[in-house]
Amino acid sequence: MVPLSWYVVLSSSLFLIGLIGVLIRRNIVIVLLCVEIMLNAVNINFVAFSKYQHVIDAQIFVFFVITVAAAEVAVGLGIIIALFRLRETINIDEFNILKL
Amino acid sequence: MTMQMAMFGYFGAAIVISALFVVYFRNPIYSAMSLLTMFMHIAGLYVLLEAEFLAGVQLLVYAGAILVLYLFVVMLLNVQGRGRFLQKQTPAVFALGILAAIEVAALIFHTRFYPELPAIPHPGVPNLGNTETIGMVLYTQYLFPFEIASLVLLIALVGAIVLAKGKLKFR
Amino acid sequence: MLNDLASAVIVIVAVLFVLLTTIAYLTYLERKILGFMQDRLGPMEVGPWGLLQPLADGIKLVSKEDIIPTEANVAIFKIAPIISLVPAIISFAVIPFGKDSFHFMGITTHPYITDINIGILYVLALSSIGAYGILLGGWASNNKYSLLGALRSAAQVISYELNAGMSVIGVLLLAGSLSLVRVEAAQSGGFWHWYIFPQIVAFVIYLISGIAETNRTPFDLPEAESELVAGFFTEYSGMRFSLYYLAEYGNMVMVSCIATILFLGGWNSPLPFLDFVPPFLWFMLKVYFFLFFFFWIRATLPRLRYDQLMRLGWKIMLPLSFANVIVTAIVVYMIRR
Amino acid sequence: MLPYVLIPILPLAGFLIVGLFWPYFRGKGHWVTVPLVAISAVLSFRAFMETLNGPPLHFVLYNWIHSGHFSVPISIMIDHLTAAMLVMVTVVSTLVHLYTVGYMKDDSGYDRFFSYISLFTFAMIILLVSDNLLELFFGWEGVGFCSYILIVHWYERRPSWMAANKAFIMNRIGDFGFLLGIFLTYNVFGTLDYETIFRAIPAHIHDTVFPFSVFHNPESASVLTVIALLLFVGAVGKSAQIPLHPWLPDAMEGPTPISALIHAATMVTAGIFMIARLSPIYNASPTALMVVGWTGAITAFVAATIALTQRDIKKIVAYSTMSQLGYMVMACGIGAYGAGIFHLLTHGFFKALLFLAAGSVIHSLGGEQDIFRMGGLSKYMKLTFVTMLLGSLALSGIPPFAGYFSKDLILSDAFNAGARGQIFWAIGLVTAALTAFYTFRLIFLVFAGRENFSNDGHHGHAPHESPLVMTIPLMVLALGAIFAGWLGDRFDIVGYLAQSMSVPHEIGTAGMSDATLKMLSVLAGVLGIAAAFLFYGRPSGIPAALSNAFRPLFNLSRNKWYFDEIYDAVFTRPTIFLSSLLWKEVDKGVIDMVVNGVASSCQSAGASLRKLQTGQLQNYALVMALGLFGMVSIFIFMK
Repeated sequence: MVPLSWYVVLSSSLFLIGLIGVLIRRNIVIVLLCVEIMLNAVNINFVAFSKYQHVIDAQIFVFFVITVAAAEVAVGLGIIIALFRLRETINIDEFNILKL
Repeated sequence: MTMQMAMFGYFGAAIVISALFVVYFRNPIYSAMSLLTMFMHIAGLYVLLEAEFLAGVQLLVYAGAILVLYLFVVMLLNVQGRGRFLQKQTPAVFALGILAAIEVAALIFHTRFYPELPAIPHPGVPNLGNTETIGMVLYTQYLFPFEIASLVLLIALVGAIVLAKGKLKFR
Repeated sequence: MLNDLASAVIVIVAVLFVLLTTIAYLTYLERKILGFMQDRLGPMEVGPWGLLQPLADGIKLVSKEDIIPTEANVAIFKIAPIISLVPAIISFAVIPFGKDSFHFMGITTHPYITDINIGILYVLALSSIGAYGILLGGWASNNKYSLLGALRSAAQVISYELNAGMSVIGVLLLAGSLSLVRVEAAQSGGFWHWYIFPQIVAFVIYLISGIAETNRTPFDLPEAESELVAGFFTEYSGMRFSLYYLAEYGNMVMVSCIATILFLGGWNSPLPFLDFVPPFLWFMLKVYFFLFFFFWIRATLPRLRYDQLMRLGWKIMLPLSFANVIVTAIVVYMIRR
Repeated sequence: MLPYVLIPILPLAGFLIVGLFWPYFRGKGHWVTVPLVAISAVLSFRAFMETLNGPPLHFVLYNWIHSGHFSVPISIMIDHLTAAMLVMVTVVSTLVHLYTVGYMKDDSGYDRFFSYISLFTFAMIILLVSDNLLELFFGWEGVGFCSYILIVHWYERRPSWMAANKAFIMNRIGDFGFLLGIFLTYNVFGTLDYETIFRAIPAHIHDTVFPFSVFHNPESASVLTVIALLLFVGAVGKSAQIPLHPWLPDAMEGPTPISALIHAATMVTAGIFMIARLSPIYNASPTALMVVGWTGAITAFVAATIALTQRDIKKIVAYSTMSQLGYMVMACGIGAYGAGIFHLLTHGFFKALLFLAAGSVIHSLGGEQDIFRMGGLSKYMKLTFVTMLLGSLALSGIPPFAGYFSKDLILSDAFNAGARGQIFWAIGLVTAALTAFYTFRLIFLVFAGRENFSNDGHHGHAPHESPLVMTIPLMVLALGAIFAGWLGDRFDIVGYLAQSMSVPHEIGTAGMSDATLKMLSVLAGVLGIAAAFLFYGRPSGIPAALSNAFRPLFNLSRNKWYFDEIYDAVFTRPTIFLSSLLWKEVDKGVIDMVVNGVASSCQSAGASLRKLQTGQLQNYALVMALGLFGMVSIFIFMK
């Protein structure tokens, strides 16, 4: 039987990898991919605890996370396309119009 | 070292390595491919955790829809990133990463994980499969969040269309 | 344990054998049928009635030079056909070809590789993976026609996958299970139990979506020879080309199998007194009927324009399949109550 | 069940159809609303006939609010009380709809007006058929709102919207008490359903509350008394009892059909209906009954004295309405609910008649409302004259007209209800004489004597009879004014109503014989008429002489007992003074300074913090992550 802690270790390391990816990459597409990694790390935790605690609700949450991920991708990629039309680049540090 | 542990070892290692490759590759297509690998292995992990339905959904939605969208965008834009490949703040991030890893390790080390709980027998309730159970709970207890989720998707759909249509004017 | 392993190996080998033979001879059948429909004879030279033609084709394709364009992305170029073929093959793991378990060399086994309770979801998930092969192959060729073909194809596959998935739901509501074995079992006892009758709308939608998903005529825009010089596999040759080809035919067989199982009762005989015919034969008969239908359509219909294709998918079939799901759900609810 | 559901639904449908599609009607709104309300009236008749010999109709339409133990259904309960009221309301409403067709002809808001009176009818019916306090309150507020939007129908005129605001605010004061009463009821009984409440009353009869605990006053009061009084505050506002009455005369700024329908026959009687409907609560509290009775008696008398000297034809009728409402409340106060409702019903007919006839007079004189600038109209508009005369006779309590039976019943019930009742009887008798006087003062000044009106205000031609569509309702209502009382007396309406109301005590034995009482009340009416004839029947100097002799009393009456002035001095001016003080000193001086100070300090802080904003999304994300892991490390390492 696999101990529950192994899953927690797996998912937290996956989360850290995703987080580091989000923070260090310049390519905006990869940043979004790393967000997906983080979401999946959370999902692994949900499913593992669902199995080990016999709570089906956690799997429902995975369902909702996937839904939100899908919505995020649709909007995020729409934004990327719009930004690319505007700036001809997909490097995130060149989108700094947030600074006034 | 049981069979399950071996399976977990394989899936876990594959997941971590492919996730590292996602961050590591310069070419977004390669990153997307390693992410696809990761998704598939996570689906395998779900099967190991007896969540077959989620495994199917993981493949169908993440691999079949979300990632294909990424590929589409990457191929449509088809730009190679110019200049640097990492952000200027990378050293700070790695410092943070080390700190976070220590913290998480400490947390996990200090936590006492319960072994698997015994299943609670519900007299009179038939022992349903994973899919049926999810359906039961999703369409009764979580019906309202489910509807909200559909609304979220609708809004995202409309938003994506508006954004991608490209009639926006900045400044 | 060993017995299980042996039975699994036997079934896997049997399924692969049947499948690959079917695929190989489908090329032959297609040329023959098209030939007959166009008042020709089709291949006649290799073997009696050209029966050895697939073998000759295979030898030719394997022995051809493997050309890789200089500017291509080599790794992905090589891996893309495999990504295309593998899901097409492994999705056959959940297809039940017959009813009863049988004995082979002292080992009891059943006529399917596995019966998982998310069978149809598994098939849909794997078929969605198939889009990667097309997309990557087109992109890696570094050829604008290939890329355009790949993008078109992937968009088409994704759009129509949605319709196929939605149309399947009606059947699942009636059967109450995602497992293909149980869907088939629910339709036993005569052709009036087949889901084609209550789900005729879903059947039509599924069939059209299936044809579109496999990029067959009249939805073969991605490889439209006259516009895109064979689309995403323009640059492919030899063995890699044949892998794409195999994948396409494998998908065709897959769509036929699913249509058979979901709508025509799978291995069930249409009338009770015909039960003496083995279920496997009924299954094959129905599958071949659908395959014939594919060829027939190809010989008959002209190709659609891209905007027509998308409009058909999103504006007509998708609302129709939604309506079908809703109506089915209401009816099932009323009846079960 | 279905036909009776239509009683409230049809007017609502009329409102929705005309209200939503008004641009398509262009002055044809009555083709929809009038038939619908008429059908509703017919159905009400049917319901009335069914309850005549049968049990109350009661069915739940659907569950409106369901939350924990709190459950409120939308239901229709037509018991005997409701059925009688329904008939009166729908009939008067139908006639007023019909009358409006003529009266509001060529008005720019014609269709809007029709949709609103249909909405009003709907709300009034809901109020009547409710089986719980919340549904009642819904109807209650609905009629209040409709009253507001209908008074302000001519919204360009300043007096209109002033009057509408006044009515709205005064009603809100009353409704505030009413709402508190509902809250307390729910708190005490745990339900808002009438039946359940009534059954639980004996269990709570000795319960007490501390209404003044906020002021650390340990005085306790019976909870039922508090509930009854709070609910009565609502009735005071809605039924224009002293001290919340001044809105009613002012509401006469609205179109006359509204005055007839809302401010005479239906809405203002909602308070009396509510008291009768909740009679078990009032019966359980003698204190509340006493307050109710005195309020009614004082209102009846004060309003009658004010009406003596008014010059505006509609205001006279309005004060008369107020006075009659006082009668009804007084009747409730002595426990004679049946008599009160009976008077309500007859009053509904003859007062609507009086208003509509007054409207007819105003209509024919082109908007003139001063009775001293009328006169001699009987030869121009015979139908209006005759019907108005019938209505006046009914109001004055002259047999055999409607008012005689009901008013006499109230007076005799009062006389037989002990010592307090006899005081009420005396007040009522005096008021009856005053009523007859001012009513016939109106008749004589308007229809007899010299022609004081000028023709230039009316397109230069003589006054004329109103069109048939306006006079038919007058005639129908006149029939009601003649026969309603007799019919009620003949068929024992009080006994019929008593099936759905309980009476606190048996009416005591008569001190005087019944015939003597009747004689006395008729005599009062005749005396009033005779005095009116003496004063105004022919030109005479008596009114002027009297007003000079009793100048203070005359001024008191003329100025409506200075209620408006007192309110102005006590409430309005201090409020305005306080507001302007707070605005100029506190708000501008203190609060603005604080707010501006906060804003400017934020601005300077922001200017220095702005340098942190790099515009790089990932920098922000990094800081967020640092914060997260920083907090975690505090949690782990510093515990």
